[in-house]
Amino acid sequence: MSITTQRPAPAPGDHGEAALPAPATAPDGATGPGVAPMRPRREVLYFALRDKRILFGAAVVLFFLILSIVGPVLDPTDPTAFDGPTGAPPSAEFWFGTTTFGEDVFAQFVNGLQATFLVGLLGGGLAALVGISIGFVAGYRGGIVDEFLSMITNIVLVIPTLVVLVVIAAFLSARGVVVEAAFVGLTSWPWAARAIRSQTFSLRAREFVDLANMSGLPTWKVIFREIAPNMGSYLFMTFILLFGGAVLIAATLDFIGLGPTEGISLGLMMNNAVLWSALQLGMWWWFIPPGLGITAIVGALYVMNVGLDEIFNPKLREM
Amino acid sequence: MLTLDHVSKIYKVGTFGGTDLAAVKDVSFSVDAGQVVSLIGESGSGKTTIGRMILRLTQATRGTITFDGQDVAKLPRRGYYRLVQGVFQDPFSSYNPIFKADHVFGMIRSVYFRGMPNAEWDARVEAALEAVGLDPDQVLHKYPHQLSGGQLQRLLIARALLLDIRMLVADEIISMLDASTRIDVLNLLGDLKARGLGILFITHDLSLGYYSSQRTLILLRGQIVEMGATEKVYGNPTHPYTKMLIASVPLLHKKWRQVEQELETTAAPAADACTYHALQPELRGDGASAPARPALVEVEEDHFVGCIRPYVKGAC
Amino acid sequence: MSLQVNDLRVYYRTLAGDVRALDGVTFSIAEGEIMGLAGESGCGKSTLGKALTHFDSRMRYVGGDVVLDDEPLPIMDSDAMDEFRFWSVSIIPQYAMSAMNPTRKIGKMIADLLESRGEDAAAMRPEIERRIELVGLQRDVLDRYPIELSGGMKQRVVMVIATLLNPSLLIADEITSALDVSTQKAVAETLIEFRDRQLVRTMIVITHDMSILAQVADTITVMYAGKLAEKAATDVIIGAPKHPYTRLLISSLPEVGVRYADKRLTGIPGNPPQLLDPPLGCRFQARCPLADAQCREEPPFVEVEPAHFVACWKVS
Amino acid sequence: MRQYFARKLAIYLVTFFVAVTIDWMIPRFMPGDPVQGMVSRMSLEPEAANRMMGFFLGAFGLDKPIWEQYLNFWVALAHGDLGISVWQFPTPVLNIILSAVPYTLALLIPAILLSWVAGNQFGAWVARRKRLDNTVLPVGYILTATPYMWLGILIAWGLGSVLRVLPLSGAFNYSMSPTLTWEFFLSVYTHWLMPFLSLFLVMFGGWAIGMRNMIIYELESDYAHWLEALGAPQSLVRRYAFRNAVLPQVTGLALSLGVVVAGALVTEVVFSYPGLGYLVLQAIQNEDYFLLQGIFLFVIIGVLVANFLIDIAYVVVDPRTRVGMQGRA
Repeated sequence: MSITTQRPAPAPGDHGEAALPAPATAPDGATGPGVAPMRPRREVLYFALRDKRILFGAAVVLFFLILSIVGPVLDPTDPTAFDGPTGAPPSAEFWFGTTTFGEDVFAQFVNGLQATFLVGLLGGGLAALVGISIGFVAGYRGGIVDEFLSMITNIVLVIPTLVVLVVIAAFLSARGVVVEAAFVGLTSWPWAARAIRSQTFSLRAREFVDLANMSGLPTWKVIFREIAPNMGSYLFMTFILLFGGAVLIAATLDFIGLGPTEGISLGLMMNNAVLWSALQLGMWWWFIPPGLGITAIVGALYVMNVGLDEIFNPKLREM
Repeated sequence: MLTLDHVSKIYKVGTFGGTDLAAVKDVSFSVDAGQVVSLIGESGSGKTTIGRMILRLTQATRGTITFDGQDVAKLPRRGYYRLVQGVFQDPFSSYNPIFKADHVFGMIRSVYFRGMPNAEWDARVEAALEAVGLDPDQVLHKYPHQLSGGQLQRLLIARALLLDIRMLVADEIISMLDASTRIDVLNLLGDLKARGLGILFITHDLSLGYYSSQRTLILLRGQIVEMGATEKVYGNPTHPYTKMLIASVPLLHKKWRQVEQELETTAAPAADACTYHALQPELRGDGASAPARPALVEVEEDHFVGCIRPYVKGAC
Repeated sequence: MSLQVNDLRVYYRTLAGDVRALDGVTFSIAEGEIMGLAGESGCGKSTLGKALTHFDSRMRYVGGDVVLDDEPLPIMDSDAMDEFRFWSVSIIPQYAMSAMNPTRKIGKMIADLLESRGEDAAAMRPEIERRIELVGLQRDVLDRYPIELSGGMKQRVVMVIATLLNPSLLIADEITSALDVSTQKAVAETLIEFRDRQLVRTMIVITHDMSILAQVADTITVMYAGKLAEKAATDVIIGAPKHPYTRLLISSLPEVGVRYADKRLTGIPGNPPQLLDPPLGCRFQARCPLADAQCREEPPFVEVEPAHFVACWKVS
Repeated sequence: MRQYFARKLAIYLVTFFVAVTIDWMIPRFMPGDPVQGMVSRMSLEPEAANRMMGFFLGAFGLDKPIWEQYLNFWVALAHGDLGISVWQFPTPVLNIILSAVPYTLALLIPAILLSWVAGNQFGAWVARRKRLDNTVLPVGYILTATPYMWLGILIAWGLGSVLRVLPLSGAFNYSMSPTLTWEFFLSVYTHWLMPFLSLFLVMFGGWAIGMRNMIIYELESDYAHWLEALGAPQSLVRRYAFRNAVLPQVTGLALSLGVVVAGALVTEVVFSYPGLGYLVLQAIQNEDYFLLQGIFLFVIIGVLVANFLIDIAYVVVDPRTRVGMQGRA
């Protein structure tokens, strides 16, 4: 089953089980790739390097990543220092102009990018870790363990987590990017857990898992050495989507003014722009870059994901 | 050697596991060394569940399975798998597609032969491959998709042989293979039997069971309805279900109609008399006293049959 | 002549190049004939079935022509084919278990299909019910969803739907392989009944199971690696095959009555050739005990005896 | 069927219970004494701070044993007592929330329903039409990747600030008072249009893409292939595919509610639209934690109820669930 990129990535697990290609039973049927399509690595690479979407997505993400690293070096201005002209449009000196208070928008932007990547990496990573662990255990063990974990998953899935985050953040007196990422990560895993659970569930029924068990391998080895590698592509795509999701959630939090109390972020930039009437004043250089940065990164990830999806799910690919 | 004693498997299904579904009901039989026992049933008969219970891939709900008199569930896992192994229906799904095919050997080595020197291990692998008629150069270091179904199934049997097993559960191991190669894998079971192994051959194909086994069990909805020496079960099928199965097998040289006619004339006793209840007169009469799950009775030496109408209450 | 296929070539497009799944196939089927099409996996038998009805997206028409009832069948032109589909040519697909829309009641689905083809579904309702009963089902399956039916029931419903408009040619692709023996027999016998009642004029029954063909087919065509090996009346193919492949294949099939202990059957060594780059000449030469230098040239598919066609240099 | 609903209802009740518990726990168990932090951030005179501190302690009931605090919380909740707003002292929180809810619903419900319907239609139409698929679809991906507030900002800037065709903020012209006149309705409508549009567009992209993927999956399914082999026209095949592909979209709708609500909240902030989102911002800026917690509960209840309704709808539209539940399958 494909991971659709619809936000908030609707748990593919929901119809995943029904939609999984059944292993071919008739001798004449092509021996389908089954659950997580396992194709020779060379073939995956072949398609990946010829897929415009993957190349484009990777290029965009890479561009912003490099910019976030190189930017602060090129322009070492303190992003929160009020030492430029006030409300100046982009110029040779201030590439992205300045804010009403004389802050350098470009410096804010590149530093904000850093925070964005950090939140995505940490938040998405944590969510992936939790989601994958819960998905594996629930899917592999089944029974009561599964009932219990699925219940927790469903509860967290239904609760509008952003509202929870808002309340939590409001009560936190000091907030850092890492703490924010942790909270985002801890609340955005459920759909991933569900999706991975159903994948694990169908892989568990495959005979090579029985064979590994009959070789006397301990359970954790069966999960991590036999099942997980088969879901490599799936796990990677899950991480990409969680990364994008974490970036968007963090931006939303920042925008309400509940972002990190220290430093700068893209969401905070938009918050400030709206708060100090950049819209009415026509200071487009203040609010265009941060939103564009987020949209470009997340959009590029989604586009990349579609490309990957079609490579791993030949059904989606047109011949 | 391996004995199942009143083994049942009940699955919990439905919301909160509210409904019981009996996949295997009160099954008892044994497999001895140097014997091929075929377990024949259609889909949903519970034949695969029995195999999985023996292989400890699922637990019996009731009853015990013993190996050399010891309760299988209590034996250490590794020790048990050294003696008892299985091969399954789908050769392609039996291999982890991201690894090379000999990964199945590697797993065995990592658990059982950790300290063995390379040369000794290679010799062992070679011996096992030779026993299944495979050329090491053709099958080692290849990915599963580069090998044929027949080669893959033989590799799995070779994998089991690495362990000095005494018992093999072969679950539909040739049903997905091509006609031109399946017989060779089937013959392999005969060779293993000659080496003294006990083999449980699970299949839905009566002709395969007839070809390779000494004893036959007919399974219907989780229950054994007829069992005994293969030539007796096939030569004198008594339970109507067995007869129906035999009459349904497509044969090359005989049309279905012919087989039907033969069965009606030669099969004894007449289909309208229930052998089971004829031998247990005290149970005859109203439906209430007819046991829900009649035990098997011996109709001739080494040939047992259950009630011929186990599902029609009070029919006898 | 009801169906005439001339030098049909259909390839599969893959990354590595064209797979020659159907590489010059010529045969004909007479009015009222049930032709069995047998062969191992990947021999092109299913490709033939699909080529005559509906190409899948990877298939590529390369050459050859097909004539049905003296009318050319535009198989290379999907739009033009629509005029023939369902009315003249119909198929029971390999995936019959999932061939029906899971969220539509069967009766409604049939009505949708008929109306979309310009038929009066309401007027046909009595006939649909009659045929449902003909295959041994209750009328009320029309008011059920596909998941409410068992595999055998679904198979029969699909058969009824495929033949509703009395097609000249029906292709039945592996319709028994997913079924239990008892259901298999019922479904196979229904095929014959449909022909006898002239609901279908000719049939191609595709299967890997030779013994099913021995029961239902009038003639059997054996395919090997994208080409035809032999075609003859059923009892000739079973009893006196001429092509070495057919002979080896028939002799490797176990059936009730043959036992390992008494008569050890053997398979055919080796594997079929890759169709990406098939060998020149006879495609069976690598596995054939009779092969010699002459076999490096392609043997023609010729009539060696009346209505007995063989493609082998060693058969005169 | 009844068992299915009982199970669903049980899960929602547990979820509600968990949510309320979280809501209760946050101010009490956050590290570093959040009440202290709140008061200190108010930058009051020491004396006022002490009195504020005492007020909060009493209001939260922090001087009572934990279990009693918890119990009291539930009792108050049952009476609809969400506390008194600090920001608009002494208006009850419930009243403030109730006056904002209609605005949020007026944005959310049309945006969700229209985007779902239009997105599904569009996605289905685009699927397997090569040129469209390659040109229109990337727009969909960009839309889904756009943060709600940024699209709001862009629309507000473009239509409100540069072109000046629509008003930039509020729910209606401040110089008007709510009356049943056409002028007033027009004012409400023009103020509503931009926030609605920005919500609608982001969601539309998501549904379109999801539908496109599901349709392709359905068009490659066995039943679609068989229909084609029997010569059924594309219109029938697509009709079936659409129906089946919509089903997962219904589930997706339920799962997306939380995020959509969050999107609505920030969109309201951009347009100063006086719904719950705007209230959240006010609550945060005025350190009104009762209000914040009240909104939290309100949103949770709303999302849970909506989810339950969608669950019911799903059973109605997917026959398989009904059949399965009757145990006939």
